[in-house]
Amino acid sequence: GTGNVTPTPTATPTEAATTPLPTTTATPAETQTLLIATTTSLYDTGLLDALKADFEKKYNAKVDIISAGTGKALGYGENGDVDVMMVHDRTREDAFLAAGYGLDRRVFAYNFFIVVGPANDPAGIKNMTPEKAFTTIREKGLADPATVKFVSRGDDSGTHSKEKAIWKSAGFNYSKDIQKSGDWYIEAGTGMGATLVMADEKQAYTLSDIGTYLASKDKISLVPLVEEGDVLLNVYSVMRINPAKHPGVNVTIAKEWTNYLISPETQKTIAEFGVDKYGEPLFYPAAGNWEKIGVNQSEVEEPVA
Amino acid sequence: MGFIIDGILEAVHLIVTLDPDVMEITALSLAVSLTATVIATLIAVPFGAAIQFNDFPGKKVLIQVIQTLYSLPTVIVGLLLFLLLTRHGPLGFLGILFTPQAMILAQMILILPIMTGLTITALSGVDATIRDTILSLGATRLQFLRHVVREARFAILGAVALGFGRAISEVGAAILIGGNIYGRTRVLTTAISLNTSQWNIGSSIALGIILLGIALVVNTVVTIYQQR
Amino acid sequence: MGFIIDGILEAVHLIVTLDPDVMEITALSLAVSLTATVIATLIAVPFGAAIQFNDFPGKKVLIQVIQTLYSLPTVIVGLLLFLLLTRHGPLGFLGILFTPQAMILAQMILILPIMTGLTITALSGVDATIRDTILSLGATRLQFLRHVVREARFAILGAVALGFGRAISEVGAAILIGGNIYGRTRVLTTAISLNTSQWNIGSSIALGIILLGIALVVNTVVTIYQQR
Amino acid sequence: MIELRHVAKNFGEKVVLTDVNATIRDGEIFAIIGPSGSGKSTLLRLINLLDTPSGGEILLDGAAIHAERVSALAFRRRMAMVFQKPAAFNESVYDNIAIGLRMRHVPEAEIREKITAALEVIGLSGYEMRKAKTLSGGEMQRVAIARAVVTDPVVLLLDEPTANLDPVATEAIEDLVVRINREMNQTVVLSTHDMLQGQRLAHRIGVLMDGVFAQIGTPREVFAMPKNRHVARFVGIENIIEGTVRENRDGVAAIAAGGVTIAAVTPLAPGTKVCACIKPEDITIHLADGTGISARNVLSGRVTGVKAYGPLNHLTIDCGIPFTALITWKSAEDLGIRVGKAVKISFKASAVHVVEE
Amino acid sequence: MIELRHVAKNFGEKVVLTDVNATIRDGEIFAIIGPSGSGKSTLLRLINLLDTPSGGEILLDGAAIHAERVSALAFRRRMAMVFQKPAAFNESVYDNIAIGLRMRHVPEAEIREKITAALEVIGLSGYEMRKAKTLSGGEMQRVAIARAVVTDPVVLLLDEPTANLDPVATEAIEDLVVRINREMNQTVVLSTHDMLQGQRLAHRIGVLMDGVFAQIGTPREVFAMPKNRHVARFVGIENIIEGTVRENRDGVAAIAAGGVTIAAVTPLAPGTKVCACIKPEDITIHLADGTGISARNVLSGRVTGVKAYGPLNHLTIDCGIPFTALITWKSAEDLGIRVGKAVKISFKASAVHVVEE
Ligand SMILES: Nc1ncnc2c1ncn2[C@@H]1O[C@H](COP(=O)(O)OP(=O)(O)OP(=O)(O)O)[C@@H](O)[C@H]1O
Ligand SMILES: Nc1ncnc2c1ncn2[C@@H]1O[C@H](COP(=O)(O)OP(=O)(O)OP(=O)(O)O)[C@@H](O)[C@H]1O
Ligand SMILES: [Mg+2]
Ligand SMILES: [Mg+2]
Repeated sequence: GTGNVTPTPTATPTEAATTPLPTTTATPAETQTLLIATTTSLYDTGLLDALKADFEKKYNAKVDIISAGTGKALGYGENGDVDVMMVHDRTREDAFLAAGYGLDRRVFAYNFFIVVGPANDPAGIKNMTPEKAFTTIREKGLADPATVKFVSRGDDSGTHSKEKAIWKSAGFNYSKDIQKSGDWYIEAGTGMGATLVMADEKQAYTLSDIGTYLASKDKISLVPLVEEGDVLLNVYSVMRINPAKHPGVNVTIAKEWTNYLISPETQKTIAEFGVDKYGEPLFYPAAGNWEKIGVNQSEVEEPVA
Repeated sequence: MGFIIDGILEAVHLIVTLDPDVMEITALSLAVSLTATVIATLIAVPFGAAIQFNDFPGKKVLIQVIQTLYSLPTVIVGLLLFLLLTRHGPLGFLGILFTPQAMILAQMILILPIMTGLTITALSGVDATIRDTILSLGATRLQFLRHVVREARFAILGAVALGFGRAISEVGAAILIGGNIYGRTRVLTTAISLNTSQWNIGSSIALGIILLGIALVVNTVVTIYQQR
Repeated sequence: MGFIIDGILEAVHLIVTLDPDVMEITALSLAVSLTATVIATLIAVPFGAAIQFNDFPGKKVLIQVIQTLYSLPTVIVGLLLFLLLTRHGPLGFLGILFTPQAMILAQMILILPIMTGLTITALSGVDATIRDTILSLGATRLQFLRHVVREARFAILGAVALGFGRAISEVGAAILIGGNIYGRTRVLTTAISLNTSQWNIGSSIALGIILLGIALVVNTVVTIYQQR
Repeated sequence: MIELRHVAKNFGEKVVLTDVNATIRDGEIFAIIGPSGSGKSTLLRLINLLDTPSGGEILLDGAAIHAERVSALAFRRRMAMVFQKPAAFNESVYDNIAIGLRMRHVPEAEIREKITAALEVIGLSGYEMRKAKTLSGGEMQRVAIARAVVTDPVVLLLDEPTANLDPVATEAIEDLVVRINREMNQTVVLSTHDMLQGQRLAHRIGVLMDGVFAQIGTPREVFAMPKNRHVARFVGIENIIEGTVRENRDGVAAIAAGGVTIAAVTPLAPGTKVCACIKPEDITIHLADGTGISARNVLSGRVTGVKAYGPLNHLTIDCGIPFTALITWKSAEDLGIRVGKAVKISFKASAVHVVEE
Repeated sequence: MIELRHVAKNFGEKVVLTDVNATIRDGEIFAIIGPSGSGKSTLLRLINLLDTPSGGEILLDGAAIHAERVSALAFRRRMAMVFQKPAAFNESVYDNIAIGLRMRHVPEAEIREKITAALEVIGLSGYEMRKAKTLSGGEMQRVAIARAVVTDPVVLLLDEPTANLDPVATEAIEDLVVRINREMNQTVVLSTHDMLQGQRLAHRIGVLMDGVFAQIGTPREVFAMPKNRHVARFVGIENIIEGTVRENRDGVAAIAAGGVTIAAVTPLAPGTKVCACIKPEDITIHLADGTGISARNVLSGRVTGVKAYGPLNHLTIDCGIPFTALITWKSAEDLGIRVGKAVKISFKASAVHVVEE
């Protein structure tokens, strides 16, 4: 933990009341606070906590992180209650930028979603393409919902968006062919961890981000069945809140955070993160991989001015 | 504040159009929480009376513990129950995880301490002379209970109202044990929670208004019954 | 069941090693919820007394509404307060979103109806002749309040215990308004919620045990105070 | 001075007081008597501002206490009331008695002094630390009296203050009331159903019946000269004989009543329908062959009943119309009274109190 | 039959009953009198199984009611109790009275009948639908009596049943008690602080003092022949004179007491320290110049006080030692009694009740 700045309500009521969200007008000597809203799956990997300590030391800053579902995180951003957003849902990010709420999106990492399921793989999808696997699960699930099931996040999160994208790419109309199509398709409406647990309980398939899966691997019996496929790409980006919309958001340090993330040293840290714990990295650095991710180079490597 | 107005408008809209999804989750909320409250009442009132009207060593400690359980977080209740009901858990054979039955169980467990504690408080407010009078008139144990509860009915119904309120408004256990499965275990609070995580504030508020609406109806019915 | 034992062991470990993170969030939980409870008590008791001891049109309806608010979901409280406190909200200028102050506010709002309603119930249990006696002895308004509350102290302290329990165990508003920021607004319930979402069941249970532990301490202190 | 002016009170449909009028003077002990449910407690509660009259007004030293924009507190602090069913606070006896004083911010040393003295008077010294809720009925009643008295009120309102007390304790309380009334000139308004207590304590008695004071007067007036047959019946005059004035010579009337004629001192004219009230203790019993009785009224009869009545014997005698008489046990023994015995009864014309029907 | 055998009761430190012994016979009206706080209510509560004795046992028809493994309910259903502070259920008067019957599953039609009859007797017809909480003190007391009586108990326990009632209502309740006792042969145990009520109603009276029955006997025995000076004082014998037997001739003793000598019928031997008790009503007053008084004891004195005492006058006379006497108002008037008047008092040797100190 950081432990150096830990305001308790009794100890620093006035400070918190008068300078709740430090602004750019603060003198450089003063410790600034950066407020980040992040999607849960990213936060839960622990990557941000690992980066935060280093950043705080280097920039004489304090980083506060709020983790929430993608929708809620974007909501906080829209209202200008945070300085920086870190999410993984490009469609909605685009809308967010287009609406002028966000600026300076930078992609800093990526990894892949995986399809997990029971070890005995009742639908037999192992090593299929994601689209094929989904189609098979649907077919077998419709035929025998007792043995083949799919649990969906069902919460409009980034992961859920990705799931919908896969259905679409497999040629289905999500709301018509999938939702409410039978007992095989279970819309959980909860977080990733809970969804994995539910899938495990029901011996069902589900789509998961790699980080959450690895974190809960030893507590559940599900195994990864589909790990390859472009459509499974999971891109994490960072953007700062537009001060024109919300005067008062912390601009300087938000930029510094963005640049810190895409800096070569940090990219290296990202590449190595999780290896010691899981034996494999949780993220791939975005640097140098802009083509693979399918974005402009500037969005990956150009520091924010 | 626009959201609040949006929420009210949406609530009105959902109600007048009898939106089937909303009807369903409202009905489930009501069914689950009412059942949990009724069962909890049937346990808590005799249990509370047994504690209040008997002297035994450890009585004070027991009351203390019951009051402490007021602070039991719903997530913890959900977790513990999950560990019991999971496939590999001691009660896994029941196969009721992620069903309304399990949610009833969770809510019931959650509100039992509150209802028992408030029953004790309510009954302790009944005058000793009333208690003596009931006994003296030749009451059996059950008749004693009935009459003393009747005398404390205002406070006991307050406890029931509170238990119901806590049950229908809790979300932690409902989501863990029920799973917030669309069309099956989604209740008002889990739906609100979902909507909020999706930042559909208007819908959240609309569902909140509906939740308060049914709470109002339940309370009114109980109050009318009480005044009969 | 292994998780429960794990949880107990972890709780013991966290406590005996005085784990600084745990100490910090425990202290914050306690500070926030105690403050919220104290403020809510200071408001609810006089307010409840004002309702109970005055006759005015709409009194019954008001009590009904208060009882209905028992069912107010914490997420809704969180949302509404968020809409007030967000940067461009009516109270955005306070800049207290994502601070403990805002969490205190949220918890206080959440428990106000419960505490007011239970105060009314508690005071309605005070015999009319006791009330008359207090008045007759020449009590000012404040003295009347003090003495009648004193007579109902058992039930009122029950209400306080319940308010505190509700405050310290709620998570919906705490997470929306506080943001569960590590080192700043993370309290026991939001930490439990986080741990649970990460399926760290042992840690969740450990934190739950710690939460119940401080609730027990608070209740015991209150009870000892009451019996003086 | 407490003035009751056309005080009325009803609870919904139930009319309790219709038109109560009285002036209770400073330093007076005023007793309210009346049947159970006649409104004694209600009236005391109205004076103590615990309830609001439905009509009329109550003045304390000229100020209407129920007037709007008047602080009840100032008036209440000049009074103290002991309730018919005294309520015990869930505290010690000491704290129970101290409450009124603490409300007035009396220094604790003075409170202690006063309470010690008060407990002495009510015979409960050493009870300071007892939980008041566990007191016996009479003990609690005495504590309630102490609680009221220690505040030194100008007006002391006592609702059946000795209802639960034995004669010895009653005497102690009565002595206390008389003493504070004499020494501190406190006005005392008390309700009682104990006629003897009214007689012993009160300067004046008001008989509350059917929503009004049927009579207000000194104990002598009320008990010897009741205003009507209801009052007469209530104050224990058992011989109430209906009749008609036949003739009236110089203020001594002959009243015909059910076969007998009764001589009575009254100015009422012949033809008036009246009730003749004769107190049982005013009737003398003679053996049937007794002669030379000086009383105007002498009737022959036969004893139909003998009952113990404390120090007295209570006889019923049938003289054509039934009479009751009280005589001492000794006289009864001397005269050999028993059921069936033929006796003569006599009473003076002046012992007959005549009221118009 | 209720047998009290060595019944003891203490509340923590506070010892209330130490060794209460009595046998209350079937069909008897047994009155418990005693000072406030002596344990009358406690004893009744013990009989009604509302509390457990600290020692001794209570037998109902031979069965120890507090024995372990005995159902309290069966015993309780044979009794009914009226509490000193009757509690009203938050219901109508009708429902309040019906509770005991409903517990016994009496058909509603019969309940209605019984309640109508009971309300008639207690003078509260038409009160069926009133909320019991709003009744006056006396009304509630009567409702409580009705509530107990309608269950037709074998044993009726009444704790100060008429404490809040005026004489007229008291008479109605007393009549009711006497009637159910006579007609249904119910055993009645009542506590009262009204000595006259004890005298009027009870077949036997127990005087509860200092944790034991100081005396049990017929009203006559208790009031005329108290066992000791405490009982004597409590039952209202005001002349209690300490002295020593000087001589005793054929059962008539001469007792020397503070300067005067009193002749009394007693077998006690000379030298015995005694108390001589003389009831005030047994003392005859004569004008100082009266002659030919037949009584053994004639003392000269001076009137020092005159008080009204219901139908009587209460005199205090200083004869060297103080005496009190009760005479009728008429006699007082005839004799011209007033403070300061010189009088002679007389009483028979047989009127002196002598108890050993
Ligand atoms: N629970 C209790 N704890 C302590 N003392 C008690 C308790 N109950 C009764 N007492 C005491 O026991 C004594 C006897 O009480 P009880 O009520 O039997 O008296 P009582 O003869 O009925 O008096 P009263 O004529 O005043 O009604 C009293 O001094 C009373 O204070
Ligand atoms: N709140 C109320 N609602 C309805 N009736 C009431 C209320 N309070 C009192 N009464 C009635 O008013 C009448 C007078 O009551 P109150 O208590 O003044 O009588 P009381 O003269 O003191 O009688 P008691 O001698 O029995 O104490 C009673 O008939 C009673 O039932
Ligand atoms: Mg009264
Ligand atoms: Mg008693």
